[in-house]
Amino acid sequence: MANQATQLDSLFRPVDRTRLSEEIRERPSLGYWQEVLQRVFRNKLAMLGFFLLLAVVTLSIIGPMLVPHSSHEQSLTKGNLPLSGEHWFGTDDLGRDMWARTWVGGQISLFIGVAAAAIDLVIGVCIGGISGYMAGRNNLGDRVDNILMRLAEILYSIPYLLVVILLMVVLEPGLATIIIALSLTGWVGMARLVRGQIMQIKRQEFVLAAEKLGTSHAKIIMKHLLPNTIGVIIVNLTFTIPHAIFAESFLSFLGLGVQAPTASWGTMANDALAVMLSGQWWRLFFPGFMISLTMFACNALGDGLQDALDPRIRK
Amino acid sequence: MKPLLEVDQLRVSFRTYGGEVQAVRGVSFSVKEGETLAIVGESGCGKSVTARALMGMIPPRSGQVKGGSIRFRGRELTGLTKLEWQQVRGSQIGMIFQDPMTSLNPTMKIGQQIAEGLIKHRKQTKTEAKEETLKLLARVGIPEAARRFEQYPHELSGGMRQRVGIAMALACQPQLVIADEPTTALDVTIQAQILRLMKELQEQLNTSIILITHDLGVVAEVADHVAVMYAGVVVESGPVGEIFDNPRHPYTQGLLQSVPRLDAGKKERLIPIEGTPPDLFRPPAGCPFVARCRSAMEICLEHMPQANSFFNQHEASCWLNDPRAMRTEAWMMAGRETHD
Amino acid sequence: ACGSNKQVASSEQQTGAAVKQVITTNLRGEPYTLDPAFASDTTSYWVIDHLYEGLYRYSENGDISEGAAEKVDVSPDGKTYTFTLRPEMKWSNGDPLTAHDYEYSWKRVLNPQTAAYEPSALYYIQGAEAYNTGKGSVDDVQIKAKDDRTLIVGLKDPITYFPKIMMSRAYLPVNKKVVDPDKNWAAEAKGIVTNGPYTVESWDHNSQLTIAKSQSYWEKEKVTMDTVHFKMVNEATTYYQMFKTGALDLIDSLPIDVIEQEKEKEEYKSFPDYSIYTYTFNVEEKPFTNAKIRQAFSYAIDRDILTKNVTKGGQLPAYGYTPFGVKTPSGKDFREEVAPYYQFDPAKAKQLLAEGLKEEGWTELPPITLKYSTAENHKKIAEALQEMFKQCLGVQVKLENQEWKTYIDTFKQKNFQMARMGWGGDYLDPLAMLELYTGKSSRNFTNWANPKFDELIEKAKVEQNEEVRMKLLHDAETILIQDMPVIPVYFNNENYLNSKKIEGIRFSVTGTPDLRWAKRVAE
Amino acid sequence: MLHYAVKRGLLMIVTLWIIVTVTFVTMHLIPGDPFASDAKMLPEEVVKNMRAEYNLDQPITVQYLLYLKGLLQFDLGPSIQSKTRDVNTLIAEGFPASAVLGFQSFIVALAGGITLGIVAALYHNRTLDFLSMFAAIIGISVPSFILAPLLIKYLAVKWELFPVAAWGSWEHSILPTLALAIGPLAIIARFVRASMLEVWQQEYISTAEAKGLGTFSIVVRHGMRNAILPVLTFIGPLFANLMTGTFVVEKIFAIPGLGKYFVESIFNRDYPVILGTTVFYSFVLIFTLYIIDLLYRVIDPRIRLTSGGK
Amino acid sequence: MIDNIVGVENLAKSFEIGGGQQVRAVDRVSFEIRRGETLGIVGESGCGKSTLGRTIVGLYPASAGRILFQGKDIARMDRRERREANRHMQLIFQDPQASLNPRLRVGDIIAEGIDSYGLAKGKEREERVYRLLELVGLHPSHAKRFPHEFSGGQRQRIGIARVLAVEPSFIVADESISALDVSIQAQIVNLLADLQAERSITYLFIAHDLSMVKHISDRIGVMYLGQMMELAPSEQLFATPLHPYTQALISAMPVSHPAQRAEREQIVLTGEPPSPIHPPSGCPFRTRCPVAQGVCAETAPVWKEVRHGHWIACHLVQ
Ligand SMILES: Nc1ncnc2c1ncn2[C@@H]1O[C@H](COP(=O)(O)OP(=O)(O)OP(=O)(O)O)[C@@H](O)[C@H]1O
Ligand SMILES: Nc1ncnc2c1ncn2[C@@H]1O[C@H](COP(=O)(O)OP(=O)(O)OP(=O)(O)O)[C@@H](O)[C@H]1O
Ligand SMILES: [Mg+2]
Ligand SMILES: [Mg+2]
Repeated sequence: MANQATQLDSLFRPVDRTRLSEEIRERPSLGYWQEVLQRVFRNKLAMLGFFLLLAVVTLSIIGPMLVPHSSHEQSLTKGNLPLSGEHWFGTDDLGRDMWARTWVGGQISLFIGVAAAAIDLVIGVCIGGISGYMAGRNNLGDRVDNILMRLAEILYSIPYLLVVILLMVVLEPGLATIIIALSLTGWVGMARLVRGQIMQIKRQEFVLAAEKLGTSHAKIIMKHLLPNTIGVIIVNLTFTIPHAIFAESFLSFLGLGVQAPTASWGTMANDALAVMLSGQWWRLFFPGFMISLTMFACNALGDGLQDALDPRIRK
Repeated sequence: MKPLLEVDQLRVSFRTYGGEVQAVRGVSFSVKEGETLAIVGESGCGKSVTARALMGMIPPRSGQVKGGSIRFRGRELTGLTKLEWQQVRGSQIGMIFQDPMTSLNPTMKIGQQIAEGLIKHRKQTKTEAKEETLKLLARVGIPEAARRFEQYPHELSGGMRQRVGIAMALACQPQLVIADEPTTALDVTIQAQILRLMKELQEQLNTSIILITHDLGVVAEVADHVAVMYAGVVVESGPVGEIFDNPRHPYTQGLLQSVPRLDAGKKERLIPIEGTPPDLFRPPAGCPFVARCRSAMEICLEHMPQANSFFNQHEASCWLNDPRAMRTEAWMMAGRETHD
Repeated sequence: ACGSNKQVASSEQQTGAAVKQVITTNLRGEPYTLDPAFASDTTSYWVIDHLYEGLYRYSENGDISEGAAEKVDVSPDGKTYTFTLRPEMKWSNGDPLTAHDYEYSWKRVLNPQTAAYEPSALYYIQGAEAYNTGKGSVDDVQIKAKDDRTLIVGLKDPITYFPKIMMSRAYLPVNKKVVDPDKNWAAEAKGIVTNGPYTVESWDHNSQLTIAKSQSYWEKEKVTMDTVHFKMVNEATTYYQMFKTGALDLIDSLPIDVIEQEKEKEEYKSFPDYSIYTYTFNVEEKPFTNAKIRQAFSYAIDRDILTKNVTKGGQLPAYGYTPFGVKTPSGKDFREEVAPYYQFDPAKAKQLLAEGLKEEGWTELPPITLKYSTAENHKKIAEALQEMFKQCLGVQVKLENQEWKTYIDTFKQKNFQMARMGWGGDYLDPLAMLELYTGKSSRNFTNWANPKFDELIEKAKVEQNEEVRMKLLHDAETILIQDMPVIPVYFNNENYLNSKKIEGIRFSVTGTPDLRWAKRVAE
Repeated sequence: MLHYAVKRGLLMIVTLWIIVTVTFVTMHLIPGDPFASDAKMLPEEVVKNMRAEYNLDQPITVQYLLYLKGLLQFDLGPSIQSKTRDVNTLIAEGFPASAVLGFQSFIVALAGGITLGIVAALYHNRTLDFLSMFAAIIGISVPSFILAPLLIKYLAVKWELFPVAAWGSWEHSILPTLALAIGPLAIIARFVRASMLEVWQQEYISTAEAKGLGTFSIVVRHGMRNAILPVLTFIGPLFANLMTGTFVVEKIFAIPGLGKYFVESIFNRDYPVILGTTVFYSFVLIFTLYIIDLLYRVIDPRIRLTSGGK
Repeated sequence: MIDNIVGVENLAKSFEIGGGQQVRAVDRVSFEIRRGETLGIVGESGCGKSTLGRTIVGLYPASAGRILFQGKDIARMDRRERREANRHMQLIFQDPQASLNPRLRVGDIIAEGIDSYGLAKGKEREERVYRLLELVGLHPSHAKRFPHEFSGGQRQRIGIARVLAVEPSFIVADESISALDVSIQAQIVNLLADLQAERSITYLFIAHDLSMVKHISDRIGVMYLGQMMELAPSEQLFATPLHPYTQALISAMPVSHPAQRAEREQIVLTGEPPSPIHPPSGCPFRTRCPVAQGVCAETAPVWKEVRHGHWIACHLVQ
């Protein structure tokens, strides 16, 4: 005891100041994206989503090559066969191999999903961003906002089917046409949402600060407003993707999109509806399951990304 | 006089992505009946967490009361069930929040917000509660109570809102009111009104108050007792006069020095406490203030100082109060000279 | 037929009178109108057929027999028909029903102001076409009610199959007193006045239509079914399941996927209807300018497998153009009088294709697009054909579909190489099917014209001897098949599920199921 | 306020007019003829007679003006398909069923979505949260055209809990209500969860807690209203869509609603019905958006100050 | 002449709020600020201090009145001149948290003004950022971090560095220290004072902490409900406050030592500040003024200089 006290005695001397000048929080400084990635990698759910998505994408590409049947090849006498070693996912009513068709269909559906997301991002986010930013700025801004929102309302109101049929007459069927059809109104929901968010964020002081420092409108939108709406954008994208996948099946059915015999998950599910009566569940299950799986993966990844992209949630 | 509330070695931590935050690391103090205890300290030092712990409002999953005890009128509060806590909150311990803007529900009439507690704890009917609420509103100095009852928070000025907050906290006449920075968001003139109101009500109802603040002026104005917190611990506590006249901890001293004095000469440089408080993720082993302390010693780095008692319940936790530190003072003077 | 009638009667006695004679069936949609002049869809037809009665009608065994007419006299030149109506017939509102009503109704259809749906069905009558197209006067139309019970009709040409034509709904009567004052008389249940076995009891638009036995029908004793509920359920899977749960007693147009499992059951009924499913060529579009190439495509289709494994609904492979269902004087079906014109023959298909290419001097086929209108089954068939063409001929055909109205437009403008189309006979005669392909036919969109074919058809139209007429039609069909401007794929049929609790529904080739003689034998 | 209401009202009319015009033009641009029906090709003269009956032989500008004139008198014109009934009647007949169904599913979606979202938020990052959000993802990724037959197959045919289809008693409306509601329910659940998580951080929730209220009353009295606010933007179009009927569900369940007219009129080229249903829908939509605007002020009593100024 | 860097004349700013109503946030305010001095503005919350500051620097367009920069009316300037004037007049915000974009790195935040005014590029830009960081007491390595990684005081330093990047000559500090801890406030105040000394920057210092305002300001203006009530050199204002509102304000300041509690005589104002949407007639303060008289409700007092450099708007002071 006494010994310890004397030990302490020696410590009663001014501290060596260099020992105090330790940085408050020293951490290795990574690049922004490096760091985002690192954070995504650490999020288990996000990684699950990522790997599921990767698996679906990979299988969509190499899946059809793993079996001797092509996705087109019919065998009318071997229709509606259940799963077997020969046909891993069974066959459809025209005797085509469901495995091959599922993955070939995946190529289309995934492409559509990505395209729809891109449309949402490019058109929806831009229009929503401009509209939200301009609203209440001045008379001109109010007018711009008003026009854009009225435009959205109008597009929302004109019967979509009518427009689609018109497109069908004007354009050749194909993926490009589908994308145009999706672009027409696909962005409206996103635009409205982004607009609402921007209206909120633009009242924050950092926007005023940027303005005061002479930053241009475009830069304020791009650098200050949009990055801070990333959360809702991601959430909304996860609604857009399945919606687009099913919209594609509808448009293709009408003759606007990919032509038979090429299928997509949406068209396969659509074609297979009646199996609920006849019991060939595999025809509905596989395309339906893939859509849900992709959705799940997107959501999981989206939630993870949302966290990762936000530098505040780190700790 | 027996203390109304005794807090002993209270420790609270939070689990976060980055690890555990030890927000409160062993806080002890007591409050007597009818007394005002002021808790002062820098932002993030754990004042609000302490207050929440007293209300049993530490978020159940991320936060945890790690140890210590809270005795209220002799009853141990730590370890109460959720339902038992609900009985304590509002009826025995009330709370006033810092920001009257955000602490009132923007979509609910203020009258209802006050009456809610009455209905819950006093089992009053709606009409009874309304009557009582009107009285309360009048009592906290809100004119035209009947009209105000129907209004929403945004229709009231900041001072009014804080009065509503006070009315809410006092509704069930709790013996203890915790006020977490009740006037920080208010103007001086309104602050003066609110502080006066609190004092009046305290005298009438003989309530004890824990007043959390970082404004030394407020402390000087109303506190009977003061506890100075730093990085999750109480570094000094004592009667208000003692703290102002004989601060025994360099942090308290620094705080008192860093506010400009009205009588000081023009444009005299202020004396700030340089640096920032430590990271509570990795709280220092020794004195938390060491990095900012002008008189830091080697021992401060490694050993947490014990509380030393002084005259009249005045306590401070600083190695400088150890007799052995006297020599060091001299060295330091010498060292500083060589530096300059 | 008589015997079976008795059996039904006795089974009624067994179950007791307690069984209420009600049947619930499905219309698949709202009948757009119950005014026969405007009816254009099978939905409306089905109801209308139970509400109105023409001078002729289908009897219980499916033959055409006298309906409102008691007696029909045809002049020796075959051009004048004199109808004598049954005595004391009444409209459902009690008004007497006379020959004047028929005159009025037919002329109403012909009146251009009426804008009726199918006045062309009356064009066989002298002066009708001129009046309808605004070139003639109503007075020149040879429809005359001589008295209350006598109607005299003068035809343009002496056609022996005029009774078949008269089965068109354009020949059904409406009540002048009801129709004249209110343009929308047929819009609601209460306004509709009928002369047939049923009257409209209630009409819940888009939901349910109920018809009840008419008390003023001349043959009401023989009508056994008292009440018919028509539900309006459009979705095949839905009405199928309603049938399964007993909510419906009779459904038609089964979902394709369930036919397999229903086929063997007692409830399943399948009847051909007088129509054909085709792929039509535009013979002016390469490569189908060449008959051999057209034939090659036909030979490449395995119709047996297609009907068995793809369409599945009991459709009959078409090895000729006119469908089954026309009885000829020989007693055989017109279709069965001749051997199949062709069969599935991949080797021949390849050979023909090679020959065709050689004839044209081509080394390979230009790209081919096969068009079809948007629908599940059309798509399936198109896909199957595409694969067959690929397997047999090594030809990669592109598919393209269009929504129906757009498709019709495309088709009419002959903007296709090869396109799906279905044709039904307006009346139950090979002529109705074959006449389409004459050079001047407004419904011939193939660009194909063959004078010999046209000549045979013209002759067949006026030939009084039925045997000779049939021979002429066979010859015409042979030419059509040889030149092959159109590939017959299969003959359509209609599938029904008929609850075991209901007996005596009469299904026929052309008509809609006739419910008046149906009987419920169990609750 | 009145000024605002009037201005919005005028804007609404202009918007409607533009919608009518654009729809009118599009409609006439697409090929197809209302009178070209099943395999029968009617003779030209007959078609001409029919066209004259509906003014379709007039120049397009005249047709347009005639239509606008009718519109001003709230007359949407006759239907071409349904020979005996006009568009006003069709809408009057179809709307009640659609509205009943739409309203029911709207309530279900809202109540269910809010409950699910709140439960998920309260049990943030726990099993219940995970399960609810998993259910929501399924709900979002299974469209009604698959969901509806599934419901029929199991709830109606297999377990015989409800009738398969048709319209009539209240039982008939349960399955279609579910089929319509589940998708929006899932979306609302996700939105509400996000905003509830935000609201739960607010200090007024702590205030309520400090009053000693139980979790349930805190959620109901303090959490919910504030959590719904951000969902309102989504709710407007949703409400309009549901109220005016949805083709797929009405078709599958044989509901005598408006939804079928939207789609069938286009397939049939039934011009007046196309326009009529569009006008009706747009009106409902725009009106709903307008109401939502006002609703904002009811649910959120804070006056929204316009920023910037003049 | 030019030693007035900024001047306002009858400046007014109103906001349209819903329903055609107007908030007169700033109402006919006139004063000028001399080069190198610090003008403090105090007043109750909502009295228009921020609006005044923001209007002066051009964040809000003025509704009426003139703003002069170096003697020139900003409204009359051409585009280039105005942009230059805008650069010279900067603003430090109150909330260091809200005024920094959480998704940008500190380096980019500081460089924002440099970029938009094209003051430097590439390596030079980087250098400048480092120098600015050092100037405000941070380390160059901090440039790579995000705002949330810093404490409140450090964030405020970043905010100051960002403003200094465009080399302004006039800075409005809008409650720039209010959100900070007492011990940190002193650090920032010292920093501002050092910068003023080094770069002769002029401040408009808005705060509600009277002792801090007194400490830092050469002159102090007292606002109430959008109007300026009193403006005087700080010593003078505290020694002899003339306006009843100023007197109340000063007496409401908390004591600095518990022992003074008893000694002090407090004028506690009753009531709440009136709504700026419906300001009272005449003198805006009359509803709470302990000495208000009839005339106060009738006419608005004029803004007059009662002593050298001591301006006031009150009927009762001659
Ligand atoms: N829910 C929580 N989760 C994680 N950490 C928390 C939580 N609440 C508080 N903390 C941490 O606990 C520490 C103490 O916070 P507390 O709110 O008590 O500070 P304070 O003294 O009240 O500060 P201020 O003056 O800013 O209100 C801080 O470091 C804070 O980050
Ligand atoms: N963008 C705006 N739109 C409408 N009114 C506004 C706006 N900004 C400020 N106001 C109003 O103008 C008045 C003055 O506000 P201002 O923010 O200038 O006050 P302040 O003195 O800075 O208050 P504080 O001390 O709270 O910061 C207030 O009544 C406020 O409600
Ligand atoms: Mg706190
Ligand atoms: Mg302010």
